[in-house]
Amino acid sequence: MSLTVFAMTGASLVGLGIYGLLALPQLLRRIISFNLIGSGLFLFLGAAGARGEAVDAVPQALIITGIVVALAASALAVGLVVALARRSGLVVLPDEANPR
Amino acid sequence: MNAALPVLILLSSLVPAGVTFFLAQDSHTLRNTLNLGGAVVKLGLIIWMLFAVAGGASYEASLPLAPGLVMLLRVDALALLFISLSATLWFLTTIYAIAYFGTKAELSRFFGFFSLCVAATTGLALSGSLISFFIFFELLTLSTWPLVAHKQDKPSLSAARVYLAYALPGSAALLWAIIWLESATGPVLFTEPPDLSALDPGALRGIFALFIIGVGVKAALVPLHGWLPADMAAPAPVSALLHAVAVVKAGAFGVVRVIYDVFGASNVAALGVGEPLAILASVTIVWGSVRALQQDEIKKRLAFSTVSQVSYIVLGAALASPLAMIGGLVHLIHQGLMKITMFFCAGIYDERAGVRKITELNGMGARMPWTSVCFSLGAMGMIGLPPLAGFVSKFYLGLGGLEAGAPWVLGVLVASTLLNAAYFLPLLYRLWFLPAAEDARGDERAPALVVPAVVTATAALGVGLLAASPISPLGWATLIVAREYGP
Amino acid sequence: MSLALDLALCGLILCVALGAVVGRGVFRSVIFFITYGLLLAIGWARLGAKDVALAEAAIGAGLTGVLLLTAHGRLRRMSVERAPRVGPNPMAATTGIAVALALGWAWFALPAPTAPDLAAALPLTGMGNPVTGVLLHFRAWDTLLESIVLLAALLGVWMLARDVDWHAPLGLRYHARPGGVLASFGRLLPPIGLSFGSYLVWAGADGTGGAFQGGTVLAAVVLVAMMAGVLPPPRVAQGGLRAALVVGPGVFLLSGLLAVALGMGFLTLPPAVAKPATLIIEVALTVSIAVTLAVLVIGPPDDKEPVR
Amino acid sequence: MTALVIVLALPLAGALAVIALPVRAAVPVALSATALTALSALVLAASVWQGGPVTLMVGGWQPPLGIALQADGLAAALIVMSALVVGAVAMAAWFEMAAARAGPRAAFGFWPLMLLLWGALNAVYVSRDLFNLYVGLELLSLAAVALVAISGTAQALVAALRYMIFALAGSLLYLAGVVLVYAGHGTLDIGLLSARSPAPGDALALGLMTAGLLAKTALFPFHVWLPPAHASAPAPASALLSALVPKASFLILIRLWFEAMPELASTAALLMLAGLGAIAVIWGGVLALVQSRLKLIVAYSTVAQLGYMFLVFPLAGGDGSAQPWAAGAWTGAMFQALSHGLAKAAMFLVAGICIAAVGSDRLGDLRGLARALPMTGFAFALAAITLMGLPPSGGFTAKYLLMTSAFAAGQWPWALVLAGGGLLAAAYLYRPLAALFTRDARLPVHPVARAWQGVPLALAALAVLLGLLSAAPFDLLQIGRPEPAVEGL
Repeated sequence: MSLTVFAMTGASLVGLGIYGLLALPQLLRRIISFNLIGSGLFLFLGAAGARGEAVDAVPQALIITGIVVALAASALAVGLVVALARRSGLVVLPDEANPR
Repeated sequence: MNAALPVLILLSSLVPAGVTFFLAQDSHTLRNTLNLGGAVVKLGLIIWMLFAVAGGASYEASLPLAPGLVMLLRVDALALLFISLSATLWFLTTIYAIAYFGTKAELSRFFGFFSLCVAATTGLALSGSLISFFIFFELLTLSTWPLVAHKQDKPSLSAARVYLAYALPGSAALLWAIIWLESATGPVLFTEPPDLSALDPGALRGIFALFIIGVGVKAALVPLHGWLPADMAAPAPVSALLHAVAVVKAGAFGVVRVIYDVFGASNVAALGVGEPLAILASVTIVWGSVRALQQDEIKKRLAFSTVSQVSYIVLGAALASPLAMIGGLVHLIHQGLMKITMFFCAGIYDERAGVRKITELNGMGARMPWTSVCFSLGAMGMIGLPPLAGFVSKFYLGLGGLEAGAPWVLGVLVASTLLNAAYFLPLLYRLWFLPAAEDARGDERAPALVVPAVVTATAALGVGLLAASPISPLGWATLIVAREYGP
Repeated sequence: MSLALDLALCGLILCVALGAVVGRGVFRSVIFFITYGLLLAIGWARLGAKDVALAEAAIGAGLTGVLLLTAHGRLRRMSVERAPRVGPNPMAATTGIAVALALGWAWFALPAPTAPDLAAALPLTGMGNPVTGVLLHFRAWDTLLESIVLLAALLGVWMLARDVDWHAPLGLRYHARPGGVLASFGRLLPPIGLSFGSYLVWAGADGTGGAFQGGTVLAAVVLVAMMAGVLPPPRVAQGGLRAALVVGPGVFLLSGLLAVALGMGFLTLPPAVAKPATLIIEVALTVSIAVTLAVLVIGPPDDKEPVR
Repeated sequence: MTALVIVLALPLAGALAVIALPVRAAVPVALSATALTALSALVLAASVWQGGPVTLMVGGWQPPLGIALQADGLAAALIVMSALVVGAVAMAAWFEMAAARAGPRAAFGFWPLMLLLWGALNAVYVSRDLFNLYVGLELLSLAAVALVAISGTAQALVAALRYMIFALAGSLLYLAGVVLVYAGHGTLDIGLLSARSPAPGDALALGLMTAGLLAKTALFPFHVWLPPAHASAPAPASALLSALVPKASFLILIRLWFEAMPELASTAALLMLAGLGAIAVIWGGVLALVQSRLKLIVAYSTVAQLGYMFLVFPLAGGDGSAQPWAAGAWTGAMFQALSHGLAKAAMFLVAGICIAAVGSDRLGDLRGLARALPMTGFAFALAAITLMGLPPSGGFTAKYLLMTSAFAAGQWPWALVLAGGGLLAAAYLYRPLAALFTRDARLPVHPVARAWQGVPLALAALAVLLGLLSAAPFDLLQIGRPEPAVEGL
């Protein structure tokens, strides 16, 4: 039953993150939303991996890999946000992607 | 050897093309040697092959690309007829072009694409399957573009754009037709007519229409002819070889292949698509002539005349009677000889006298007698005066029309002849009977320009005079029709 | 009891996450996010995944938090346009709810759990901790690529430097007051962190820990030392820095290739040498991870903040 | 097998070496790593050609415990194509990314990023493990985003960020599917999954993974990130991004829909994928038509050209996979992937040369450039022929195979898309072509080394050669093709 609670939390976190990703213009908050989606998915996977009689170690390894990858992606994204703000004063993306 | 010969004939223009691209602009001697050498080698190979084929040899080479996608080169009598014409005229035009361009810019590019064009025409003639026909047809389209755009000025570029705007949708239609047909019949080889029973008549008519649109663009069938007059912005050798021979004849040749080797004359008759095509060809013949009448630039008038004359071939093929077919096929050669003569001459007038308009031709007969005699021979042949080449074609077409039960063809021929006379005779009148303008200049001290014109004009005269001989184009066309489409 | 505890924990996690998404102000959002990471780490511990808990706390909450905080600080010092305030977005909400519901449905539709048989293969690796076994043996290719992902991110971050700053030291200059809290902290922490981090790597073979967790702790040490001015920030061109960045993936990759050369197969570690070889790889990896993460967080070479 | 290991490891090792060694060693090390890897790619393809798919169990562990790698014909073909493209890009970058021209930062970063991107591509091509594919995709995306940002302009940063957001969203969607797959089946191996007992969540997993991969492949309507990103990167980087990167995620889609879960391929889903592809062909073409910069035209053309590949789904997927035309359709789509890769890389390298010559890629500024740089003009024309799908190019073979299958399958509207797309391509590529070939040059032209000019020409010639010699690649692609039951038409 506890596992179900964690899995549902994971699913909700994914939904919350998707909302943030789609609805929030501020880029740092979008990065936070990404991390929520990622960790929500991991929570779901972790809960699924704990269903058997013995806890499955493979999901845990996958999750650790995933967390590191997420950090790498977040670091680059944050770097881009800071660089963009410095170069053009923007903290949101301009409307349509059509450079002249 | 039997596989190598067609490939060698193709390579004799492909190799010079490939090498020429990388030559420096000022290595004139090497470039000219390459191109003339290629042309001579090609002529030699073709003559060899003519004798071998007469002796019963057959030639075939294939390169499978993917399932269903096979490049097949095969020699048949019709292919030989076309490559003989194009090889001879390539040789003459190369001499002409070398003299015409002299030391102008970008010659390596020009001769590279020029040879590529000839290679494409050769490949198209030798193609033994629909898909290789299409591949070379497209290669022809693409290699013609840089030639039309050669001068790189606004008119040339816009002419080249117009050309592509017609040609590419045309090829799309052709490809569509080929794939539609082959999806039901499997790959189509010209040797064995495909089994069309898998398709219903409506689909077959649709496929036929797409084929005609596809090749009709190149054959300049009305209303797909608009690119041809526009392309007169190209240099004279291009107009001479491509717009009199290679490109438009590729279209006409395609019509012949589609009717006789893809559908078969009986299927065309059964589907009832021959007559509409004949009518379309007739409309083109008349309309081209009417439009020619309205032009005051020599090359434009010649271009509309081409529109009109090429449809004789289409008409002959569409009537699907043996005599009409002979008339159409022989016109493939005859019109090529006559029209290239006239384009050569138009180029000489332009180059040596600065004459482009019809009104400027006054009195040129005296100043440039050789050119003007050739021009006149070409014009009279076009009109169809016996015993010149054009008469033979028209005669057979007329007989063929009667044979096919379409006497109205005679009316078309008569009307066309009258119109031909109406748009060519004034030129001859100006050349020979009007006095030259005060400031007129012009000379013929350019044998490399004049000799090719003399040769082709003589040939145009000769093929008419010697029409009865078995080695004349007429004898040949009769042979083709008897051997391949006869009972 | 434990269900109630989990329910409460999950409720808290969701509340904090909600705060991070819809809360007012980016700063508050970041703080919520860090709290979220710590709570999630507790959640992982509750799920019996101690290695993940450690990774989540160190990397998910810790480093990501520092990254976001630093970025927020820099954005605030620059005079940037403020993000427009937005109202609730029904389309986004529908999408989010739909995906959440779909995942929720999928949970109840899951077939009976199946798992690869780790127990039989684990002894061949010489590892007592199955997670480490998976990371460094069964899925070594993943782990190798993952360590290189970090490097790719770092290269990307460095590419964000301005050309004029390229030869400057990494990151913005921090001016810790001599004798101030940060400075003393910077002197005090490294020995402790160093020991703890090294312990985590060592313990990872059989107990909780591992190269990534240990490396992260070490990275924190390096970061604090640099912020405190104890350790001068390196420059891109510095050979030592670059060697430290690649030593981990390099040793890992070379050991894999060595196995090929010895006729064993890519990334194969024969049981006889599995344990010591793994340890060498782990140590090398830890060094690279620590340095990479630290310089990843301090950012590209940067002379000074421009004033707009 | 050794060749496979080298193809996977050497780009990564090269990248590590470039980072570790002093700056002056970067170019020689990167170029020799490139040459050796390219050579191994050819050896690998030869051994696949002779002995069938090459399989490698990493660490000696079998799935589901370990990760299986396999180079089948398709993977081998993509590996060779990528090797050719990267080799050419490296040659061009030798000139273009020199420190004197590009600045020390870009000159440092380009080489390791290029090698990492390549390593990630090769890893994705051969991986049979869904999570390993995720890690590979992430490496690919991060390297790609970094390459977009490398030019440092505000415009490039915006493009890189937008790319990043799409790439991350795509990764997470894909990851969600992977999570469901593992939770349901306890394995991530494609081979094992194809033999799994179906679970109710599978369709959802496939849908999530597909959505994520579509975002990464920039299929309409997820294409908005691609043109600005590919147009803002330095030209050699653009060549890599446009020619290679979308092929990786497309390949995973193929693996999922044809190998892992073919039974889930419902007609409606397949038609939707192809429908989006068809819209991409038309819409990408229309947008390319209205651009005024060469790089943007070429980038929008990528949106269109990627669309063709999706026609494979209804023609060869689902119930169609057992039909006689499936082989043609499947191979046609792969030919499109290969020939587009070669031709598109050539085009971006041409754009790079143009920028080096006149300092701009606006069509107006390119006028008359072919006169000073005839090889470059010719290279563009050859590449254009492939993209238009005209014979005798690889693009034509692709189009012919797809069109034939569309007719054979009775799905002729796809043929209409192919024909119309070709005409659109002709229209949008004509504008730069005509500009290059006008006589009146507008700007003074800086000299460009002939060796540099030869690089895109060689690539474009390869794209044409792929059509002329398509029999061998056709056979290579059949090796290990899912359900190779019936051959051709």
